[in-house]
Amino acid sequence: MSLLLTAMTFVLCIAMIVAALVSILGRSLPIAILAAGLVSLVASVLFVILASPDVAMTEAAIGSGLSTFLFFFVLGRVRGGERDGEDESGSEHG
Amino acid sequence: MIHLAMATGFLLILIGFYGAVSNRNILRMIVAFTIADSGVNLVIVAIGYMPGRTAPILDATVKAGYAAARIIDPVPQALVLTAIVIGVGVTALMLAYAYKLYEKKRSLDIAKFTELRG
Amino acid sequence: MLSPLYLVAAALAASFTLGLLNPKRSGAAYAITLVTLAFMAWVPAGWLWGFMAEGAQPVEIYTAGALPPYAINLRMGLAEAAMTLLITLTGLLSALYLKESLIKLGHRGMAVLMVALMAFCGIVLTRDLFNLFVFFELAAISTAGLILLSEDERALSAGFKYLIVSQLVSTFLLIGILFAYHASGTLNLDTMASARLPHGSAPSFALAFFLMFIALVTELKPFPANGWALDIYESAHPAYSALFSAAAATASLYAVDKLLLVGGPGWYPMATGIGITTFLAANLFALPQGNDRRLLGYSSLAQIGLILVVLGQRDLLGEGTPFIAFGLLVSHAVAKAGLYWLSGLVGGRSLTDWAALRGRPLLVFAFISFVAMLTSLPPFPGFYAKWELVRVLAGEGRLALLALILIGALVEAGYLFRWFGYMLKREAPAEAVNGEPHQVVPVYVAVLAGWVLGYFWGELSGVGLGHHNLLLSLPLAFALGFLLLDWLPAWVKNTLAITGMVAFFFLTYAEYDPLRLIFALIFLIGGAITLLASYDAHGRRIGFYPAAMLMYAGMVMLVRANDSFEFFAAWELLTLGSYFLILRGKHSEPHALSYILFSLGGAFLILAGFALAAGGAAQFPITALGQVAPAVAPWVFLLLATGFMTKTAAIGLHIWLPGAHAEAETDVSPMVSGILLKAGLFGLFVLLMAMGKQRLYGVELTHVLLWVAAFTALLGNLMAVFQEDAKRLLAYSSIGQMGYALFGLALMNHLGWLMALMFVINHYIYKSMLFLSVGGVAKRTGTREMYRMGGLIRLMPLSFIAVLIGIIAISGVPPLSGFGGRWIFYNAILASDYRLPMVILFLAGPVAFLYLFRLIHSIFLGQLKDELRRVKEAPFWIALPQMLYVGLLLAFALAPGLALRRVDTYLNLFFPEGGLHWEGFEITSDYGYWNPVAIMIVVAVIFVSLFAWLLFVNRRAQKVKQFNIVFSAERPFRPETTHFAWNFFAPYRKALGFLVQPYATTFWGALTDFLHTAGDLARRLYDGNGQSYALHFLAFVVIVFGVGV
Amino acid sequence: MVKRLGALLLLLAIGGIFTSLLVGYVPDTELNDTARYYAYHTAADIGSANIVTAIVITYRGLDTLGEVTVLFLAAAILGLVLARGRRQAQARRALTPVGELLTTGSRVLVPLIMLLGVYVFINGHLTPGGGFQGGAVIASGVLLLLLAGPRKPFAHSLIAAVESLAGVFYVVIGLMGLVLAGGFLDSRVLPLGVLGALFSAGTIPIIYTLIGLKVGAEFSVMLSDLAETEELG
Repeated sequence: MSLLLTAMTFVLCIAMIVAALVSILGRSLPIAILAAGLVSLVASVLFVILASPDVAMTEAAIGSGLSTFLFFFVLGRVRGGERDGEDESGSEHG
Repeated sequence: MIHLAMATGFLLILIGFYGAVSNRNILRMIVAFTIADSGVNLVIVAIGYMPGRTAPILDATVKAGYAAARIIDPVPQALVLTAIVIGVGVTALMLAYAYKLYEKKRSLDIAKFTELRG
Repeated sequence: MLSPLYLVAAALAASFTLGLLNPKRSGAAYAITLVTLAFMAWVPAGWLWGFMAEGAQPVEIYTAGALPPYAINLRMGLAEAAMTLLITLTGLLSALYLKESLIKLGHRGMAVLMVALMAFCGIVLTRDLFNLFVFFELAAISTAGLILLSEDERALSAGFKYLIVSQLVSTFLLIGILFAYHASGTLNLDTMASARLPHGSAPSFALAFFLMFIALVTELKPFPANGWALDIYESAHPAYSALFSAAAATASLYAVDKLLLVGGPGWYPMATGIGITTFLAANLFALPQGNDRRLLGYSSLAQIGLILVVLGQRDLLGEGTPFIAFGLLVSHAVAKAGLYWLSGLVGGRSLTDWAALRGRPLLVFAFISFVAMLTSLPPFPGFYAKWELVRVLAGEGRLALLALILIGALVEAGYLFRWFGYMLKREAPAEAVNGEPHQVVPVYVAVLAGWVLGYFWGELSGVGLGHHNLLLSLPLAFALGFLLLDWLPAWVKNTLAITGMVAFFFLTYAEYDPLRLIFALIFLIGGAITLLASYDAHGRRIGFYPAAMLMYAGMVMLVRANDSFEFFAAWELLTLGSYFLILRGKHSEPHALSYILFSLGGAFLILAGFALAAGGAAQFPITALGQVAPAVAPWVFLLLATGFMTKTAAIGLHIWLPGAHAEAETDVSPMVSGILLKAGLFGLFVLLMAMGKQRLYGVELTHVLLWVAAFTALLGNLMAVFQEDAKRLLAYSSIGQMGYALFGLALMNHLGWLMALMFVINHYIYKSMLFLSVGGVAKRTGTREMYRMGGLIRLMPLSFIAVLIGIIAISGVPPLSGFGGRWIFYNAILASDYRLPMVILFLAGPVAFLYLFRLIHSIFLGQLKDELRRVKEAPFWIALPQMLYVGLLLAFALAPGLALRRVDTYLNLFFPEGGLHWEGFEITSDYGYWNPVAIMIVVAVIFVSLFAWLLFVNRRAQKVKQFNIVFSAERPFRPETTHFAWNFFAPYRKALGFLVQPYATTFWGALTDFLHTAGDLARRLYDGNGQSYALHFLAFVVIVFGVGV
Repeated sequence: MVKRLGALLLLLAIGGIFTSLLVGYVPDTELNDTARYYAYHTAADIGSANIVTAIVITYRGLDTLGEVTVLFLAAAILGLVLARGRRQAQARRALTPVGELLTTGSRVLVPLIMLLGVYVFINGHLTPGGGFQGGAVIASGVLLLLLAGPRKPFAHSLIAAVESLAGVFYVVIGLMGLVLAGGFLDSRVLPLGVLGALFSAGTIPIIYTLIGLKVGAEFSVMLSDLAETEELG
């Protein structure tokens, strides 16, 4: 039983780290926001495994649900600024 | 299992900080901060976990009398609840600021807002 | 006494209900806000009254019906009550100040303000760690929200930068709290402090504590992670910055203090380290600042850093910590809030725009009270706190820290007084101060609070440490009384002042020993005579009498001081008073600044010297200087002597004197030059009387003093010779004369001291007289340049007589008292065995005569210029004191015994052999005798006969018409430069010019420029980019971790 | 480039701190005394089946009050920040026509979502979940309404009234705890009832309902403020 849980935790953790890296180093902003949403979704699953259902519900409802939506709302309003801030020398990662 | 979760949490925090410090786009910085927040939440929940025990809910399986031997530490969970909500509150505020900053200078590049210096 | 939870509940209930009101009726919402804030202030006030008056004990307030480690508890003790009151009062006053902005912002802004204040109070009250985190987050969010009150567009980006850093801080704080919880098993501060850590978890608890500590310290805006704070201070609404710097700092400081309680003494050095670096860096960065709010931001960072240092020295200060930490905190909070409220009234943002305040004397008084509070000058709480801090630090041998604190304080005094100088002297901008009543009331409340707290701290220090309350000492009270009488016409105040001083002298002259009697005589009676010249001024002369009386009060308290605390308090009072007097001169601003800096530098040296000597003892009588431990004694001597020499302008420390004395007003120059310099000499007398000869590394310190004195005399006189400006000439001559007096003192024998005392009396009389007469001439002719005058002997005979008598007295020519001084001096030299310095001093004599001759010759003799034809005699009130002085000089010349006899016998206590024998008019010493009356008669006869012969010969002298000179057929462009007085001693300048190069001026100038450029260069660190501020924070964490843990 | 390297170095150092924390971490085998107190006393003293809720509402009630205020602040400041540009935005907003699927879908889903939200925060003291989770679910329901019918004027005053009243009642119950029961925010104002029953654990269900409403209202206010901001392009 616990071997299964450890394996699942391991997979979930790898998924979270990959999602986080995609979010930080990815080129497009919407993908980054979705990746962050994914991170907190996987986190809420992990919380269930770590025997804390309350936190899992909160993280799912607020962490991934609402904040991802807040981001998309604001992104929708500031579409023009999506590309700002990338140094013109062509950001080396992607 | 705990160390794995906690290590992931710390790694997420570091990735979040790196994202916040290296990207000059304000929205990306805020995304990075949400990732760091998720990392913190993960670390805190990992602290509360004790192998082989169950969630701190008294129901049919976990009788009130001998709950102490069956449940994990409920205090970190209570704290994480507050931490998540505060994290969202601050993120919402930062998004509003990002919107206004964009409205003022039509740019989301943090380096453009350096009038106050020295 | 209501439970503080009602405070929290009231704030929340009010801010929630404001949402119910429809947005249009924000006036009603504003009323509710004010009522709630008043209630929130009333709760802690009740507790404070309970603790102060009824002596109640600190109370634990439980929530949720469970005992602390399992539920959140708040504690209400004396410290918490005082701080919550400070926070809520500042909040109430700021809300009053922000009337328009709050109403414009609507009920949401008011709700945010109330919640912010509740959060700060929560930080102070809570004893639970996670609760502290929640309140900090509340404070952070409301801070970012309240920034919107400001009209400044840049406030928005400042708010965003703050949010970035607060995100990082809350991450570290959260992780720290949870790991600490895991290690100690509890979230309650007190239980965590006493929790016996299971053996394995000590290192990880330390690490967790470090994370928590570094996060909370970052709330205190330490260097380098404080870029964001400065942006907030500069761009936010001033009333909000007042709240931010007073209330937020108080709350965060107490949070760090509570955390240090948990961490234990191991963490104190880290707190001190961070505090002192922030204190120095912030002060250095403030130097080149032009924007007033950013300067105030830097200054508040520095003050918070200093208080952090005090918290870090808790193991040393023990139960004295609250007295010191609170003294500094309260001074900082009140002054900073007041200055920010003032900056709201001033239109422009540069420091010189504050000159607009000049139109309102009350606001000027408020400004200087705040500056004095920040620089911990008496009679404010900061003074007592700084004295205690220095005393303990020196007692425990933490001298490096002490030195750093004093250097930082001096830099801070520098930029604050420079700002005050700009305010008083720079030309005012167009629009005047625009303050409606509700904006001016908070400022007056702050000033009143400052003075009341000053009185309160005086009482506190009286109870605890035996120093009596400064505000109650008669001279200071008398001086401050003039603040209230400032609306009276000048001559009324002048009479009041003179009668006050003379009455005080006759009331107390019995208490002084003969030496102190002479100084008291000069300070009080001499001061009264000099004040006679102030009758000449008309109108009200706002600010003159409080300043003058403050100076005289300081000097009288100096003479009457018997322990080191009173001595130092008096020293700082007279420095402050004299600074305001000098600052009244038209172009005196830069010189007054250098004066206050040198004097404060000297005062800090004296403070350090006394603290070192006291070795931690609370009461340290002056006479106990003799019994100081031999290892420390030479250093104490060195510190005190250098401190006193900054006041007597020894060479190297003299550059402030010429400017300060020359640029002062006509009746201020004699006061500052004739009387004030004696305070330095008095200090040296007290020092040498108590400590006598000291050796440091085999070098006889009094021997060094001798050489310094000799060079001061020579170079002082030499520099005087080449001056074109008459008042500067007299100022440099004062440096020379002080060199003589110092020399006499350093001889360390009976006659040397007697000569020094004689110089004290002589110098007062003839220097005041000369300054008055030159002042009178300058008033009449409109210029101080000697080559523009000439031939005034017929038009201003009285002034001529005064200058003639003065010249004779200074140069030591027989009939007058100058000769007596020289005679005693030669006897003293013969009695001592110093030969080489004596040669330098002899050289100084004729050089002195050079500039004296130049003074009288170029002003009074020679031919009268056309534009000076209608010059009248000096005004009556300027001439009268001169004549009085002439009479005094003659009397003193005829019967020196009157003043010197009793002090001569008194000096036998210190130097039994080598005294004088006084019989009738005969004075005999071991090497000769001196009969002043006989000499006077002989010289008078010679003079009269010579004068008659000259008149007889002079009848047929041929008169040459002036300026009919032609240079190879064309008139010189500036005819007056052909006047004989122009560049009078050109040949001497060629010969001795190298001696007069301004080495000292260039040295001090280079030092200040270095500080300026260093500050300017270093503050580029804050490049305004939010991301780099985040990087600074991360770097700060790593550096402190590397250094500390 | 240098900045990124510097950042990496710093983060490596901080990573070092975290790893030493991680390595030094030894999971407890037994509950520490705070957790053990909660485990023993929740059922008897507070009567709430969900221990976490007992801690969140009663034992550490001040935290939750603070946290609700955090959300209240965030909503208020969001309103302030975005309010300035709001008046003109209302008039000229060209809107894409709302699709058929969204309108019918929302008509079906919104009541279900609301029901779920209410269920979550009413059973806060029995099953996992509570005011915050329930409030978030309700807010997503309101959000769906917003998306489905942007034309409909958003009932600002109603939402604000709900938010304020819920907050005020929450504080009043807290004060009642101070006056009647053991201390501020003590939930033993009402009888504890039977463990596991709907109406048990004193005022906890009421408090959680109020929190649910307040959080839901605040999130809706935030979302509506954001929705009404002007398209900056």
